[in-house]
Amino acid sequence: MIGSNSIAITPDIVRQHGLTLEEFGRIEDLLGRELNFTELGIFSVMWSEHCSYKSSRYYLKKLPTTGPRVLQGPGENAGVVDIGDGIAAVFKIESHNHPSFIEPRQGAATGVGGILRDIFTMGARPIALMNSLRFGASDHPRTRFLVNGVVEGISNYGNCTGVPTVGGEIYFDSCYNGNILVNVFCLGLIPSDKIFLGNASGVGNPVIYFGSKTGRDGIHGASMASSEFDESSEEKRPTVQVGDPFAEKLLIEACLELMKEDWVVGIQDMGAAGLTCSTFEMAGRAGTGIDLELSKVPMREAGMTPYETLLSESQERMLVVVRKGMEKEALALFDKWDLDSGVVGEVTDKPVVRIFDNGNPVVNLPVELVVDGALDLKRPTKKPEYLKEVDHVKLDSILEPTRGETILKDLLASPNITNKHWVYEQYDSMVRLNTLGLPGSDAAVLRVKGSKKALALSVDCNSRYCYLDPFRGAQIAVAECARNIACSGGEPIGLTNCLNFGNPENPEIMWQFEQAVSGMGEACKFFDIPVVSGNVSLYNETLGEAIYPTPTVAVVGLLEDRSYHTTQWFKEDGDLIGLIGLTMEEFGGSEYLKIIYDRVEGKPPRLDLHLAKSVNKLCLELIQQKLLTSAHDCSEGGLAIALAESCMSHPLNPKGATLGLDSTVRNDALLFGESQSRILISLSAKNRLAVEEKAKAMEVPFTVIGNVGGDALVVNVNGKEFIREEISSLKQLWLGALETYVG
Amino acid sequence: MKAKIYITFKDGVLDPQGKAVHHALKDLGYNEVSGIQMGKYLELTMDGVSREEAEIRVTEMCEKLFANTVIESYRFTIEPEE
Amino acid sequence: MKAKIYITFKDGVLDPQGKAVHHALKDLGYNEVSGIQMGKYLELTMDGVSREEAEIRVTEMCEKLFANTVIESYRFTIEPEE
Amino acid sequence: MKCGVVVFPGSNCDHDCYHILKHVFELDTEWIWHKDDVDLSGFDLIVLPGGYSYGDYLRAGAIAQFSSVMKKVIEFANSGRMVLGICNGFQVLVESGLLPGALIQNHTQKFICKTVSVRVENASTPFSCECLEKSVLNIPIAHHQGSYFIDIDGLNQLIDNEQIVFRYSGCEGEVTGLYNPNGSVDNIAGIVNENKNVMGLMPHPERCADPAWPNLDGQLIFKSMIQSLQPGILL
Ligand SMILES: Nc1ncnc2c1ncn2[C@@H]1O[C@H](COP(=O)(O)OP(=O)(O)O)[C@@H](O)[C@H]1O
Ligand SMILES: [Mg+2]
Repeated sequence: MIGSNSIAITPDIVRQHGLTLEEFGRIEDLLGRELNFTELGIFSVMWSEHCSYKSSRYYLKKLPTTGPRVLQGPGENAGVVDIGDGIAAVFKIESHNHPSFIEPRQGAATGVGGILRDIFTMGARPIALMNSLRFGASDHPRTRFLVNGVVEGISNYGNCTGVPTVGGEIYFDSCYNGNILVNVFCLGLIPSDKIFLGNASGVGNPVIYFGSKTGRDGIHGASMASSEFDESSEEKRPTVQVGDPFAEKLLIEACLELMKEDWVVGIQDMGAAGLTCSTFEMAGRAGTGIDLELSKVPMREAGMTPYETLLSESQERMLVVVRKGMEKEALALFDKWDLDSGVVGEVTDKPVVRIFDNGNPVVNLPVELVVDGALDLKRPTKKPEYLKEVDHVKLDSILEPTRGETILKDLLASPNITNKHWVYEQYDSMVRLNTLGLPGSDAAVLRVKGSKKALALSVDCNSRYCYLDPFRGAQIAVAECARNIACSGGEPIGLTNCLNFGNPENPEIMWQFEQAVSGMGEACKFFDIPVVSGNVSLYNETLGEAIYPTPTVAVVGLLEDRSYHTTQWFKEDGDLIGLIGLTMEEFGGSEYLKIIYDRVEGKPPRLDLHLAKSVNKLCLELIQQKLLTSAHDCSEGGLAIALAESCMSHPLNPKGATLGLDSTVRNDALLFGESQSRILISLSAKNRLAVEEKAKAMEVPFTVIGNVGGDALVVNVNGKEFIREEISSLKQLWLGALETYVG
Repeated sequence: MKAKIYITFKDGVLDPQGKAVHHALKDLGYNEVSGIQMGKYLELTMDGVSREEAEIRVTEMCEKLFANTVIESYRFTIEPEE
Repeated sequence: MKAKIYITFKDGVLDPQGKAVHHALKDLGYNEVSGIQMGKYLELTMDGVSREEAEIRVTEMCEKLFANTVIESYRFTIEPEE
Repeated sequence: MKCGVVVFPGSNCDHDCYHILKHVFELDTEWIWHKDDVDLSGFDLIVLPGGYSYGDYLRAGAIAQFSSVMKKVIEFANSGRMVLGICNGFQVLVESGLLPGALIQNHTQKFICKTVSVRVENASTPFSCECLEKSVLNIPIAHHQGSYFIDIDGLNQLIDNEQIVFRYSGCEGEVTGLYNPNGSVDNIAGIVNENKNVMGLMPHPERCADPAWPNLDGQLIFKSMIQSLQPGILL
């Protein structure tokens, strides 16, 4: 049993709770009295990095969060963006990195559970999940186990709750050997005038608990997520929770049914820091207080202390405030869905949370001090030393190749570029009949029932770029996401991010963080994409080895008409192939350097935001005018990989292509360099003139570079054959490689 | 040798399956059941090893493969084959 | 009373999980394992019933719910609780 | 004709089935809640949808067979009326004994979601009469426990009675192990009962029956049922 109030609080105990003695002193000073042990537990979780954002809040203010479509920005369970026709999209991305490293299956599963709750808490029906995964090197001994566990966990939880997993990304790099990343995204739809918030308003209104029972799960999970790993993390193991996706499914349906009632006042899920967090935050948002009686909480285990009950992170639980007098109706509804529930408290006038255990007072704390009291830390920053070593490519040892086939094949079979069907076929990507664009093209596309619109979703981050230049790397992440959306026929309307970094107490890490957030902010402002929600995950390191900075972004795009939906694969023999954008002689941070020469160096590719925006605009307008048959973003592996993918990825009929490129840049840079803001398109020959004119009018570089047809990919550079390879043999490599690493 | 291995959730860890099955038993009128734990059961046939060796090997297998010791515990018995 | 129930696939039904685990064991070098059967294990706590009653009730539960007798067989033991 | 879509706790293709019946084929369609003691005599077709009824805990479909609605569905089926079980619905049908055999974990040990080809083995059932005999349909599967098992005697009976409606195949109709996604006995993807009024299948026809997608092969199964219940209505 942990946490009897008779335990004396020593400096050691304070530190074990993740608070500095300074913070502890500040709390007692402001409170004007001593804390008891349960209260210490509350501050421990609420002032943890995970809940208080004390290292990051100052910087996050730089992100643009408003716009004409934004109905709810950061601060609530999820962001909300208006998509017209009386419908709004609710979305957010969250990390579940540390638990997934300790227990991949359950860690990833409960991550999905958590993000789903953030969405349906607002009254939205979740309609799509995505995930962004980072594992250690593909030959690291633990990678296979971790990948299998994480993918199975996501698959089992998402599939069982009936929410399709429609896209994502997966990367392997040794910087994640000791600290994997599992970021999960969820999007839901809601009538734009029926958004529910986590407010405990209305003095005298009952506070109702519902969902699964509370057990001793994950006590201290939130503070675990806020401290780096060391050998003793092994000891923290039993704090991993087991998810119950069946309970979550019932919770979704019960919540959505509940929210049809006009007597629901405010609702919030119990995520990190469980009952404590939802109680204090709901009171905090409404400027009220709450009286809570713990003996009314449905319990799975006997003899839990108030400390345990308050800090438990048992999954699949919610807290709702309803209008006084409607308790019976609410409880009957939960009963219909076989959920446990109980009236556990009441909204009060004074902004204080008082918690009782069988009538005995155990906690009495002012809401504001707990929720907002942690001071923003302006941690010191310092440009990292490593950058001096890696910031240029030593080109002299990299000879210009005479043929490209071997490089192409090595890249196609490399873990980061190879096809990901081994992952996404384990996810139900189709349930609920909205997924027009299945995994396997640039962005996932979902129709919006009840309108002619559709939504496009993409999640991206090249963390190697971010390691080499976090500012530009973060900009590129935003730009790439926006480009994926454009290729699929949509226009970006909102963004959510998950900022995964190392230990913020290290000034070099804090510098990466500052740079990345600034870069992201600048790109978002330029593209006019509001950031409506997000998540910060710090302390992603093991024994002092930090991960690459990984500011993952997910962009939501809107297709005004679902007929704009465009896929990446070539469709018709005889179609012309064109390239929008410019190719420069750039190698920095490329997959080419990494796979062929095992080097991580150079500046990431240049990004001209202005060009990036006009490239996307051109692509989208061409799509809207029905001038294109396919569009595909050039990213890792460059033009050659984009070409090969456009040839191979048709679900039934792969196509060949013949290209004739004229260029002054080295042929390896031309085909495998990763210059930004390029889109590979195909079009019917009759539309060539229209496309060329449009590009000219918009002052965007555009060249026709070849045509679709045949059984091989043939690339001639300046009149000389550089690549000739059968599509069928490329496809075999590309489809089979991932399984050889992780299957 | 024959090893029989039982794997169950550790105390205090939620057993979602057990919970659902318990619920179903109640609906079917089996009210005398007050608790239920669901787990996995494995039977291994092992050749050419002594009981002592088998014990060491099976412990290893449980730790490495069969049980997820973060949330599960295991126990086993070893007997000569009938 | 405490009932311990073991459910395994019948002979002739391919046990895909057992097969996969066997394969994994071989990969890990456990070549002494010549056969493996995977199954389910349930522990029931039953109140206010005699051993005889418990036996009847548990048989019923197994037939009805715990085992799919098309593919699975079951056996159980019943003991008074410690 | 009137259709009912059963909702178990954990059903999740219920909305999809309802959508196809109600909005694509414009049939009179109602939800049937698992706890309700509902009178099914007014229905012509009951659909047990896909999903994870009761979390699929213990075995897929095991707990659902005891819900109050299943007692009614069993009576309904035994009186000769049409019941279609898709994916989890198929699992419920075998667990409750309305169809022979069992569904066990895929031999790949993994959940599989992708479009596969199935060959129509019997085009004379009320569920397949709009298909051409031996034609190939492309239909998505999405399951973890979809490997159909039956012993050899049972299999021979299925064959003798022409109860096998769909087999997994290549796109040219090749029925070989290469095209068996989950390890099903004899590539079986869907079967009917002896009386041919109850069908269970693992593929999801409702996922390829909405004109918002290019593939409409699943419509043939819905059209077959409509044709058998109300001949002529689709003309
Ligand atoms: N972890 C994952 N979960 C689901 N889908 C994935 C995952 N990883 C990759 N995919 C899908 O595979 C396709 C290719 O992904 P990726 O190689 O990252 O594409 P891109 O380079 O265009 O971003 C996309 O459709 C993506 O959604
Ligand atoms: Mg991309």
